[in-house]
Amino acid sequence: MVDMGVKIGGLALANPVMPASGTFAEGLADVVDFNRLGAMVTKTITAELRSGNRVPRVAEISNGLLNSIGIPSKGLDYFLSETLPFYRQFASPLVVSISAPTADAFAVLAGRLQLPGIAAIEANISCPNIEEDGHAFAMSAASTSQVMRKLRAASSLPLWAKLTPNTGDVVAVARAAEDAGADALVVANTILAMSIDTETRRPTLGNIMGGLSGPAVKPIIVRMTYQCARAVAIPVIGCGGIADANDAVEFMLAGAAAVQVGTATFVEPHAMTQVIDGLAAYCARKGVGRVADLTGAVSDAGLRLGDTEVLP
Amino acid sequence: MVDMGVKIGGLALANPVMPASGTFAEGLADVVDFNRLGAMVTKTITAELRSGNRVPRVAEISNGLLNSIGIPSKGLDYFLSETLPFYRQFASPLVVSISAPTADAFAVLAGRLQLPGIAAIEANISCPNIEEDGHAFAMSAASTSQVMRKLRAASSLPLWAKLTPNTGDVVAVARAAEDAGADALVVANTILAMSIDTETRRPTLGNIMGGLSGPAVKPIIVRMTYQCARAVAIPVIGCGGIADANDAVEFMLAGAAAVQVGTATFVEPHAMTQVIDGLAAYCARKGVGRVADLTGAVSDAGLRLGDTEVLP
Amino acid sequence: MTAARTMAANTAGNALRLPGSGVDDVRALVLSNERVNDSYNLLVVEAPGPARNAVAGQFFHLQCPTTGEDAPYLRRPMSTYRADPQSGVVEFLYKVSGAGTRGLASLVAGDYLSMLGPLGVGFALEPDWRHIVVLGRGVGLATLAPLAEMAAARNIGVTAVISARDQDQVLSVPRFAAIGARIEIVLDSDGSSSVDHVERLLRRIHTEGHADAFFTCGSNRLMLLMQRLGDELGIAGQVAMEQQMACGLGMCHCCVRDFRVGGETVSRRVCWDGPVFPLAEATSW
Amino acid sequence: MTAARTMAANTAGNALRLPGSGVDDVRALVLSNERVNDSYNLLVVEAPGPARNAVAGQFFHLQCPTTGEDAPYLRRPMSTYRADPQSGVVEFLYKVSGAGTRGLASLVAGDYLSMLGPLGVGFALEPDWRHIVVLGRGVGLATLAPLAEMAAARNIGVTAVISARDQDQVLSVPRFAAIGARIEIVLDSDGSSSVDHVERLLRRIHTEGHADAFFTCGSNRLMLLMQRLGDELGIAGQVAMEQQMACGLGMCHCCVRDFRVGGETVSRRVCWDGPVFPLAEATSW
Ligand SMILES: Cc1cc2nc3c(=O)[nH]c(=O)nc-3n(C[C@H](O)[C@H](O)[C@H](O)COP(=O)(O)OP(=O)(O)OC[C@H]3O[C@@H](n4cnc5c(N)ncnc54)[C@H](O)[C@@H]3O)c2cc1C
Ligand SMILES: Cc1cc2nc3c(=O)[nH]c(=O)nc-3n(C[C@H](O)[C@H](O)[C@H](O)COP(=O)(O)OP(=O)(O)OC[C@H]3O[C@@H](n4cnc5c(N)ncnc54)[C@H](O)[C@@H]3O)c2cc1C
Ligand SMILES: Cc1cc2nc3c(=O)[nH]c(=O)nc-3n(C[C@H](O)[C@H](O)[C@H](O)COP(=O)(O)O)c2cc1C
Ligand SMILES: Cc1cc2nc3c(=O)[nH]c(=O)nc-3n(C[C@H](O)[C@H](O)[C@H](O)COP(=O)(O)O)c2cc1C
Ligand code: FES
Ligand code: FES
Repeated sequence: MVDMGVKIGGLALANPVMPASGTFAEGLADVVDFNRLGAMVTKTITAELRSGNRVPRVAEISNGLLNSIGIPSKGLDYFLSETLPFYRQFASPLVVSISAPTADAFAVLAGRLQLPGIAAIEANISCPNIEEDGHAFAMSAASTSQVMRKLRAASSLPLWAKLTPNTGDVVAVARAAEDAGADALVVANTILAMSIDTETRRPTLGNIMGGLSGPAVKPIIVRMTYQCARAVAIPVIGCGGIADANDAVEFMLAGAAAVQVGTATFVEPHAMTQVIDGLAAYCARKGVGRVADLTGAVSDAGLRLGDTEVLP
Repeated sequence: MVDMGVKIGGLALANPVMPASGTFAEGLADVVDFNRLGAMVTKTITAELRSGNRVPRVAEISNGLLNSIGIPSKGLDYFLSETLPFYRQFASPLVVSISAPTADAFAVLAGRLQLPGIAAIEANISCPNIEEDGHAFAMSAASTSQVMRKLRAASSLPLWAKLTPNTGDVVAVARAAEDAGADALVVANTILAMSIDTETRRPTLGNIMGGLSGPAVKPIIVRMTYQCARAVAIPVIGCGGIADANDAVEFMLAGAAAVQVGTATFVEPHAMTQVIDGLAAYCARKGVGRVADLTGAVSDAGLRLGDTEVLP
Repeated sequence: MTAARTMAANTAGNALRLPGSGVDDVRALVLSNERVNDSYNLLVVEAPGPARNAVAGQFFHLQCPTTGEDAPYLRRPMSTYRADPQSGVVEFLYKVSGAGTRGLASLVAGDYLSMLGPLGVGFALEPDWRHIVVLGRGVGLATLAPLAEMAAARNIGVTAVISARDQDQVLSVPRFAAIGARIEIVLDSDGSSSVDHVERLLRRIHTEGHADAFFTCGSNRLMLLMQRLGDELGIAGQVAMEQQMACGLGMCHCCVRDFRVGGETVSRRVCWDGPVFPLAEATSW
Repeated sequence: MTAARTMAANTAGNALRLPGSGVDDVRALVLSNERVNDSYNLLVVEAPGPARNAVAGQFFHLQCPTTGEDAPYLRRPMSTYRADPQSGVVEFLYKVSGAGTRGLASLVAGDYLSMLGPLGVGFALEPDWRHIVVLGRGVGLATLAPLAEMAAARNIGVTAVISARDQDQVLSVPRFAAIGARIEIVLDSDGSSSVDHVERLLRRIHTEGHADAFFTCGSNRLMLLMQRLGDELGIAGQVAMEQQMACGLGMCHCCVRDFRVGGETVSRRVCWDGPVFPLAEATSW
């Protein structure tokens, strides 16, 4: 039997697989047993009501998805009265993803979520900071540090920082989040991208630009996971293009302590449980007793020349 | 007849299609007629001899390629005595891609290339700047400005700046290059990425990390092309994942005045000439008289809801 | 397992819904997949679980095969054209229009199709309705045909107004005929599908006392007409809507449309809050 | 068109090479594609242009089909196992080992295969050689079989030392037999493929005066042996090498290997400077 448990800071998870924010909601419970998940992660919520972006909000590209959903939100009160009770039915720890337009508003929102049934806060600091000209907090180490410090002061729950891959220096941002008291990093949100329909000459998204996710981004986010995991001591949760157990193993070898599955669930609703089963099977086949032993176990030597020699 | 000519600053090209640096060399002349190309772009050369990175130097990923070739170079003298005479056989303008470890060395190299048969210099400022801790020049507006100013002073040839997509603020870098006197921008080089073989646990590249290219990067680079083209007045040359004429149209609509085809040539050696023929066919079909009219012709309105209505 | 969701049953909040509403994720055996006319195909699969649970108006999220030319990444939503609990057969009537539907068209008998569903909120019939009017065009009829059968099973009379470009494009007539529906065909080719003409037709049906409720799908123009008449004449109505979908399960919020509810504009997810909505609340698309 | 490139012809610098060296980019018709034993397949295609131009040791860059499981993105290099100018037929002998070769294995007669080539530098035979020794293992023999035929056509005698795991894995014997080569089979199963034993065999062939030149492909161990013996006995040699390739045309510099030239280590591209190299300059891989 493979020990599938992992620890994310103080939080023990039955297995390292959870949904990515915004690709998971109540409706999936009709298809997947939420009690099998390592954790449950909500769509990002905001304190205020928000309506999200113009349609079309998604566009399919080869091997991936562009989205400009935005963060439509029914607000905190709806979340507390409707969403939270729904998730309390399940044993898996609930991680609430939050966003706010300023560091102070972030802190206020986190403070109101110190409630039974909430196991951790994921701060989606990839969203625009209105005090920084709309640049996302996680674009710079300074604004990351500022918002994470305020969050840390406002909440004693485990605090995860979800980084953006659009920054030029993800390692500096990762270190800033760690220094400011984050218990874990989620690497990463979507990559800003765009596509144009050449027949109509229109952008395929109503919002013109949107976030790229799915298999297309995997090698980029594996690289960031590797870089961040070597730069910080806190756990890194890998997120970007994971569709099967092999992808999850790749992220864990690169340094991830756990993984989030996003877009893949849209294509294959059972993707998360398939990843869990496949991880256990990989460990069993490879003689790995604890799935946690995969974390960072990449051999840095690189493949050698001889590995591709054809010998019968 | 569609007018296929485009102007890149002072340089007139017979058509907007050329190779991306590092994916083109003498050997392709055995298969493709170089006189059909809008321009020829050399592999990046350096003044000194360089050996490049450890093998494996490439890894195939879904819908793309990872490479860590590095810049193996036989040095400037070899280039001048062997490579340049070869390209002088052809009528298409030759663009020489150059790199150097410091801004001054860049300028010295550019100065030595003011020669007959060289139509423009492409400064590969996506390479590490040893005076900035190995960060690429094009990671920041400041070091871009510094190197481009020195290059501008050293050469009166048209000067193209090839940007890196790994920066967090490609628009600021684009503006800095323009302000420093660049005649055009090439957007962009490869995206830093990584993959791991889960059977051997080794990175698939000898160099561990490498640059991602091919279809997987297209939506990200289309977005940067769009952003840069709106931010600067000089022409933008789009480069990233272009495999067919439709991809080229997408880049041009986003704002590119010309395009470079890289990895696609490895898969389909005639990719460039197919893109040229396909661009002409697209223009003819759409009643576009001059291919240059495609540049920036995206309708910013976004697709409307009604566009997806099912009506027989 | 709770019962399938219909518009009426969906008024309860999420917190009270128990997980497990009869949504299956199955690999269904393709029994046949044939052209119906030059635009439409009929796909017949064996899927006993879904065939038992699906209600008219609900849809399935289909994983469309990759072909030589196309690699559709997301699933594609398709209405339940038929779901027969006895035979375990589910049918889809679809128009080949892009990468996904081209992929569907490549399926042959003996292949397997991953299908998730039934999903969304189906049509609801009030106990006191005796006659309903269904008005549809194109693939909209794929959504309305099983509704007519559901009505017939409850002894509710059906008048089907079928709009099409020309006689060749008319779909599903035998399905409506089989349950004894009164059928009115209106065509672009002879001008009878014009809003004016259809309006006169609907008013006549109403005058005859055969319009306790209005149902429509597949045309914005006809939906607006029915909405206006329904409002004027006090006739309840339901509309099945389409919107591009990614997850199909209410998770991603890409499939939203605007609705008018008590003077306010609210955004609803077609996959989860619909695809069937109160006609009065729909807005032009 | 200039003549096909061989090792001897390739000494001229690039500046002097004219474009157009007989490299074709064709869609070849697959005539057959069958298993040879449990590891190897033989692919036969009709490609008159390439069949005319290819020289032993040169290779083709094949676009391997996408299958349900695999989507090989890059082309894969394969040696010319046969190139017959008369029939216009080109053959490849390949081992199914990963995504690309699995894709190749999916081809059936009537399919088309995009192939680029012939590429690279082939084997060269000096006019004064009377007897050559070819030593190969596995798919290395795919590269050496046409060399033996080229030698026979020039009245050069061939001794073929064929190494394999066991008798079932022995490849290409009929090809060597057909040109009257002397054939020595050495096996892992009976220990005869050991370096010691093969060394004794090569020394005997040399003593008999049948080793004017050494040729090898497919085994690092045997290449090192031949290199050492060639050096000791003053026998010229050539080795065909493999390395992962992207472009196949000398553009990308991914296929480099190290060579020892006059005491210095130099890096060469297997696709462009090779795949055939002077045996004395090769280094262990
Ligand atoms: C609830 C529901 C039920 C439907 N039932 C049927 C049916 O029974 N028969 C039928 O032929 N069609 C039906 N449709 C429409 C069908 O989903 C689209 O025709 C199909 O998705 C087109 O995909 P494509 O890849 O072939 O076309 P493309 O145009 O290449 O698709 C591009 C993208 O746009 C989306 N898209 C395009 N048209 C529509 C549309 N009308 N509605 C939603 N998304 C769209 C696709 O899903 C895809 O994401 C239904 C749609 C919905 C929402
Ligand atoms: C000049 C040359 C001639 C060759 N001739 C033959 C031949 O006649 N018969 C034959 O069976 N094989 C031959 N090979 C090896 C053949 O190219 C590989 O077996 C094939 O590329 C494996 O691809 P794959 O996707 O099936 O395997 P994978 O292992 O999935 O390939 C992964 C990657 O590694 C590369 N790779 C793996 N093994 C090799 C290898 N030995 N050499 C080069 N690249 C490799 C692939 O091209 C691909 O890029 C030759 C190689 C070269 C360089
Ligand atoms: C439709 C959609 C909506 C998303 N919404 C959110 C969100 O609300 N908050 C957030 O932090 N990330 C959001 N994301 C990003 C994902 O959580 C995840 O970081 C990203 O999709 C990469 O993972 P994937 O490739 O597995 O999808 C969203 C992604 C998608 C596709
Ligand atoms: C094998 C390889 C080598 C490359 N070498 C260089 C180089 O020397 N200089 C450079 O500026 N870009 C180099 N690039 C980047 C390409 O020029 C191009 O920017 C990138 O590949 C994106 O385009 P593509 O997706 O069309 O390949 C190289 C790319 C590849 C794949
Ligand atoms: S399709 Fe995802 S919410 Fe409707
Ligand atoms: S494969 Fe590109 S240089 Fe050899």
